[in-house]
Amino acid sequence: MTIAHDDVRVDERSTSVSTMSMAAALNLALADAIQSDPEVVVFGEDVGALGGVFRITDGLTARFGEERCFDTPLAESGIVGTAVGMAMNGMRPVVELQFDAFALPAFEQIVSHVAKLGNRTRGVVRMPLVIRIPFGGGIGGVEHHCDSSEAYYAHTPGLTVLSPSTPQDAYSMLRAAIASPDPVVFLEPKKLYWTKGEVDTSVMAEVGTARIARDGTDVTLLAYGASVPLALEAAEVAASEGRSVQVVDIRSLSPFDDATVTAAVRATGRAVVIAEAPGYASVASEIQARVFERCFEYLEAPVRRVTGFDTPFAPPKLEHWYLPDVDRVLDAIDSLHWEDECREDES
Amino acid sequence: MTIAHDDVRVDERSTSVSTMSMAAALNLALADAIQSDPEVVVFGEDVGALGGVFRITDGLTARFGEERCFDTPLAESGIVGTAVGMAMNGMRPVVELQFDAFALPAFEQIVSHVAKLGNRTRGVVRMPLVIRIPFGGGIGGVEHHCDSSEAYYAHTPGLTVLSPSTPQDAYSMLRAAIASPDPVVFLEPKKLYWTKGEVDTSVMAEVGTARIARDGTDVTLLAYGASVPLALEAAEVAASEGRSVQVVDIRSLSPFDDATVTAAVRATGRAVVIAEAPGYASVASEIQARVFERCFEYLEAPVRRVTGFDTPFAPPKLEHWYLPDVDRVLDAIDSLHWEDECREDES
Amino acid sequence: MEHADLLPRDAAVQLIDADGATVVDEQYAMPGADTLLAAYRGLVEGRRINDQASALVRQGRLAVYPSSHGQEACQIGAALAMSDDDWLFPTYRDSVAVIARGVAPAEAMVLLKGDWHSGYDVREHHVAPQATPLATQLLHAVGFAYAAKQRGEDTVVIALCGDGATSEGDFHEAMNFAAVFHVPVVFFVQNNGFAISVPLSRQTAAPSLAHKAIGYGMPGRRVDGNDVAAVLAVLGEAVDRARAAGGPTLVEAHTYRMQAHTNADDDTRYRERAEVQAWVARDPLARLRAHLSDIGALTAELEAEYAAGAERIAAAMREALNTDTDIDPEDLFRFVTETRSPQLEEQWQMLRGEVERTRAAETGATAQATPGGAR
Amino acid sequence: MEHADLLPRDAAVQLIDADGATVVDEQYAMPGADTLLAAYRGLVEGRRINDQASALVRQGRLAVYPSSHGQEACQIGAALAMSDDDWLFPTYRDSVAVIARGVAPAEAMVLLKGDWHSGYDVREHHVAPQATPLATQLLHAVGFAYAAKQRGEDTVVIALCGDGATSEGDFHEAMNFAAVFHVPVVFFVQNNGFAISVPLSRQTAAPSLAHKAIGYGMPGRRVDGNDVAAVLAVLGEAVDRARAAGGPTLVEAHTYRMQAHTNADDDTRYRERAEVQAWVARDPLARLRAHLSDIGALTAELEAEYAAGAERIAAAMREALNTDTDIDPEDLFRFVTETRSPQLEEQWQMLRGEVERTRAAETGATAQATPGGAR
Ligand SMILES: Cc1ncc(C[n+]2csc(CCOP(=O)(O)OP(=O)(O)O)c2C)c(N)n1
Ligand SMILES: Cc1ncc(C[n+]2csc(CCOP(=O)(O)OP(=O)(O)O)c2C)c(N)n1
Ligand SMILES: [Mg+2]
Ligand SMILES: [Mg+2]
Repeated sequence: MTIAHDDVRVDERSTSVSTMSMAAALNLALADAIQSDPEVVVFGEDVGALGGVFRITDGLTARFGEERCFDTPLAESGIVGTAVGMAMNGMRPVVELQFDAFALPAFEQIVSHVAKLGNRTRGVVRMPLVIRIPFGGGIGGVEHHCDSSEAYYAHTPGLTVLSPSTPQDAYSMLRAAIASPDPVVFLEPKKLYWTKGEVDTSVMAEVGTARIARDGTDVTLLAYGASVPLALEAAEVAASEGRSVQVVDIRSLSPFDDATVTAAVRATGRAVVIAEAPGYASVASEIQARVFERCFEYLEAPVRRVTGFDTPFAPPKLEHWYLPDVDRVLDAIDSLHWEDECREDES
Repeated sequence: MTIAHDDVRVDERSTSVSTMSMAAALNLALADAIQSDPEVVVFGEDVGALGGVFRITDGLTARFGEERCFDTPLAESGIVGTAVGMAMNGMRPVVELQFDAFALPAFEQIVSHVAKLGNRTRGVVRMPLVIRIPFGGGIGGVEHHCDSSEAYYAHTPGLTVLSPSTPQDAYSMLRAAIASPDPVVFLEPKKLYWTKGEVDTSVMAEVGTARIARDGTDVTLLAYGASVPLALEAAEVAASEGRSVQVVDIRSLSPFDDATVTAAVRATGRAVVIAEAPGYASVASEIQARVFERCFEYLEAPVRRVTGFDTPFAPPKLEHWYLPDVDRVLDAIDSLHWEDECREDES
Repeated sequence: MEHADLLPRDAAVQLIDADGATVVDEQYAMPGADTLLAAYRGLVEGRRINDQASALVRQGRLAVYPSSHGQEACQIGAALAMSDDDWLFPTYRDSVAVIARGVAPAEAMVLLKGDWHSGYDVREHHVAPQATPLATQLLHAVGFAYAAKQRGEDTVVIALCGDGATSEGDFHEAMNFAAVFHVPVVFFVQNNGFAISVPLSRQTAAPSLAHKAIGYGMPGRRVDGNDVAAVLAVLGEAVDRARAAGGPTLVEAHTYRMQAHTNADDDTRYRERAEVQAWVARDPLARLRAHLSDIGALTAELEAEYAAGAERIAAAMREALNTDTDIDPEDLFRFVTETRSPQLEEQWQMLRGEVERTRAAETGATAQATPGGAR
Repeated sequence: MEHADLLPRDAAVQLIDADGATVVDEQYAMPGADTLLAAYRGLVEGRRINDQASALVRQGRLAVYPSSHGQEACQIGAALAMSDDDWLFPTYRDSVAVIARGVAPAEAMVLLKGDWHSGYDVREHHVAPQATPLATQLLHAVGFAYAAKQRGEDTVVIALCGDGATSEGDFHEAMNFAAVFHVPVVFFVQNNGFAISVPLSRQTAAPSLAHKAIGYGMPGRRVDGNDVAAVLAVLGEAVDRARAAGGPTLVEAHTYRMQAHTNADDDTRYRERAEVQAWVARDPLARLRAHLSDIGALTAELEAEYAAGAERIAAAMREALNTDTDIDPEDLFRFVTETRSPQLEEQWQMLRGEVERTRAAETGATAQATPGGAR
């Protein structure tokens, strides 16, 4: 099972474990949330009859009616702006924005209101809303369909930014996001929508915590979203080469779980951060900087990062050259000043 | 004089040096650009008769006519989107967005088009446009008037992000930005609009370069915008306490001048990054991470950063508690493992 | 022609002309004398609040004040057109409407004083925080109304914005969402001729802003924004329609911003004094005073009573704003999110240390000007 | 009523009915037979391009194709309404219009094949890159037209978008900027009834999308989008007005998306087959063929010639798309900015190393599947 240490088994219901895709887990989380809280409403573009372009909202309108899951006019600022008003008036909106790049029209509403209304009103008005965005590449999508925009949200005070990498976390974290009194940007790694895993629906994730995805003693890989399976794959290869690689699934991009990450890297003394987004001024830079600062005395080598290039996302045919891959991760690991090698790469 | 090492004295015109405020230097740069290039047009909200809320476009309409400087309807996406079309058709638009937070409605146009059109068209269409935004705090402005959004732009591939801290750079960098074939987000530290300095109008800045603002041998302060005078002030105080503090004005937030910064920090072995924006996933984290990675073997202590809190910007009455100040910078310097102290702060 | 009911009339609705004379309208009835007296009282108070606030800016007690001097008929009309359970979504310029809805002046001024981003309990007063990013609040109003409608409540929402704000994409999206979802919102545009320095002619080429309504399938109305009787009648119709599940309405009021955008603005740069002067004759207070005097409803005693009431409000404002409030720096962290994260706690801790050192230094008679100055 | 000229008629303009019969219109003249023949040829080619592209998707040669099957009269009408110097601002669905403007099919398909984000020289063809983020290109069109107008050129710009895109804020801002700046743009909305799965009724409550025009002070027109004669006439009027410095126009074409949104979509989830079937009878090709046959303009030879021409285009498409293009990974860095930064050079260098190692490995007969695989 891939349940994180900090997550809690909610007693209200009996444990029910089954195997499903991440898409199915998200769908189930939405259905369970709608059913258990009358204030939860799901809306966005094509989430009704169609069930969303990725079918994450499949069947919700049929099952719960137009009042609980419905299509809006095609306007993202409108979707988020009305969600703000609904949240002010007691609802718990869960909105879907179709792709990362199509969340951008809503950016003013997200930054100037979603993130700030609670603070502005001294907590009188809270923003218990969730903005779901399928993010990242790896599916051969054309321009505007493969970006990773987490840095924009993570940099914005007031927003919780989450991204699951397993069906279990998809379920548990989405339930936690919907239950949160604070606004959550929920980034769904679209490349992983169809990967399967066990889901225990009695588990609610603890927002703000990372998850140790693999134990290891030589080096720590810090990853989130679709980079987690990549890190695990690299760890497997490295293991065959005799290196014990730990993998931490950051999963809460903001707030950040310093306790888990700092302890992990202090123990191994080496770290590589992996993310798809362009590296410059990114969540990966933040993680790298934090780890550096907090683990300085423990580091055997500089913390490295393997990220997307500081270029626009690649067209489908070049995607595999753009995205972090196992070789780049292994190269980064190799550069971490191993005792059996001479240090000479700091020029 | 505060002319950066990499900047070039343009021969076409004779040297003319005079003392003026940053606002006046920017105004002069716009006027000189309009005069020297018939394709330059300045537009935005209130930039015409009013001369802009900060008077940066003062007198341009009167002097050059409505064709060269004009008001638009009140819509930021509209302003940037039409600028994109004008740039496609041979113009060099210089648009003003009134405050950082009011640039956000244009975010989709900036990220999805301004930053990407050159790449999309394989260089056939370039985007020689400049988006001017007064940024940062320090003027006691109410909510939405004091943000620092540079991380959003710096993280976006394809954008050049500049911020001057002296009247000389304000002039030289704005001229360079307007002359650039690539799109520039030009962040004007509004707190410094009224500070004066000498301006040599024959100097054109070299985009992508940092500027050594003060020499020093013990520690390097890395700052930009309104944090540069703060760094200089802190350096002055530290000098009186016997520490020789170097100050680097980053000024090109993207692309980043690794050569200058890496050399500077390797020489001193200690560094503090200073910026007003919330620190998380910010330009400051990027600088910190880069310096860490590139100077690892040369560092006497972890690189520190002094930034705004990860909270929404403060109301005017609390602004001085929010913004980085001399004491916080000095505290950060003090934490840098000086030989005369025992190292014990890595817990 | 079809759908003609969605189009506004060519001329704005007026019930009392600039001289105070009654204008008979076939569609809209003149409000009763009591209503007009209450409105007049509101106008007197609103004018006093505007002028007091401007004075407080000059005295350095307020950081900034966007005055609605000249627009009081819109402000009071909006406030009076609503029932207690209805909600108002105002902008920075709508402090008078906010106060008329029951918010204490000192609380309404918290934003402009610089103490916090908003100073009143939005739930207690049914007034959303005054919005600064233009047109964004219109969408909030739509969402709010949607939730009320879903719950079967008969709440109506009045959302305010200026002429300039109608150019923003959010205006469009709010109008469209409201019409498609058929929610009980009245969009009330105070067209005061300017967006800071930019005149209406640069904002739109349409016959009127109200003509935009048909493009969303909702009725558009134009009203003389300096005639509170007309404002009450037209907003009243729209509020009634909304409450009766008839959907949203766009109402455009023609008024004028008599002062600069804010005290920080210099309107001599972009408009002629003669233009401003011309609007003095259309003042909303003068015409209602004339009308109420003509019909014998406004006595000297009432006039004195209203003036005294307004003076009391002004005095309370002065008193509240001349007192320095003690603002806790830790508020910077207190409300960011409801859930507290170690990441923020760490930074909060640092600030707490600075605050404590500063306080200690101050009480230790070695007070320093800078925070964290106890270094 | 005032400004009535800005409002569209209640019914869409139609010059040829669904059976091919002439409809006499007082305002719009039937285009000449030569024009209609050219249009018919375009329709035949457009239909063939649509169907060939869909087939190439099924064969895995194109990643995705948003077909304009059923909307060819709009596509061809737009392309033919323009002069050589005019500019087109298309969307992802407008490949047929793009090709009709002279872009080689294979170049138009580069985006959908996944080779690059856009595949033709926009300056050579006067066609902007096909836009994906909805409504954003409308503003580009306005800016482009503004620049042309400033230079005194008589360029007209036609900007395309769908019914769904009219809900976006950028649609509103583009219309408003165009009207205020009085630029030579024709906004041509292809209302095909759906935005992916969302029907028009969820997109707007307005009498028609063209009714939005009056809210910007520009004329709005409705046209039968399956009648290429009407499209040519109405767009022609709008283009003429724009060229004569008469400002922008909003034209709404009533048409229908006969296929799913793209091949990736499943339209059985959200619409009845009967609804789709009903539109077959209004097919733009069939009615023009009937009309041209009726008036004796379309001979069997011409018909065969057009079909053969369309077949040649399809064959060229197949050939171009069945060949794997060699895409240089270094293109990722080549065009980001014109000025090259050391920051990007450093990353480029890394990629170059990987590419070289991979190539070396491949030629060294130890080819690996993953990039940088020469590890
Ligand atoms: C999105 C956004 N852009 C710009 C501004 C800056 N700004 C504040 S008020 C104003 C003019 C608003 O004019 P109008 O809507 O007519 O309202 P009025 O001030 O006249 O009441 C501008 C441009 C803002 N607050 N929000
Ligand atoms: C800003 C933005 N939001 C969402 C999308 C995703 N999307 C692509 S096409 C489409 C529907 C567009 O409908 P319409 O404008 O009617 O054009 P049509 O596809 O029918 O030609 C959507 C929602 C997008 N491309 N851009
Ligand atoms: Mg106004
Ligand atoms: Mg459509």
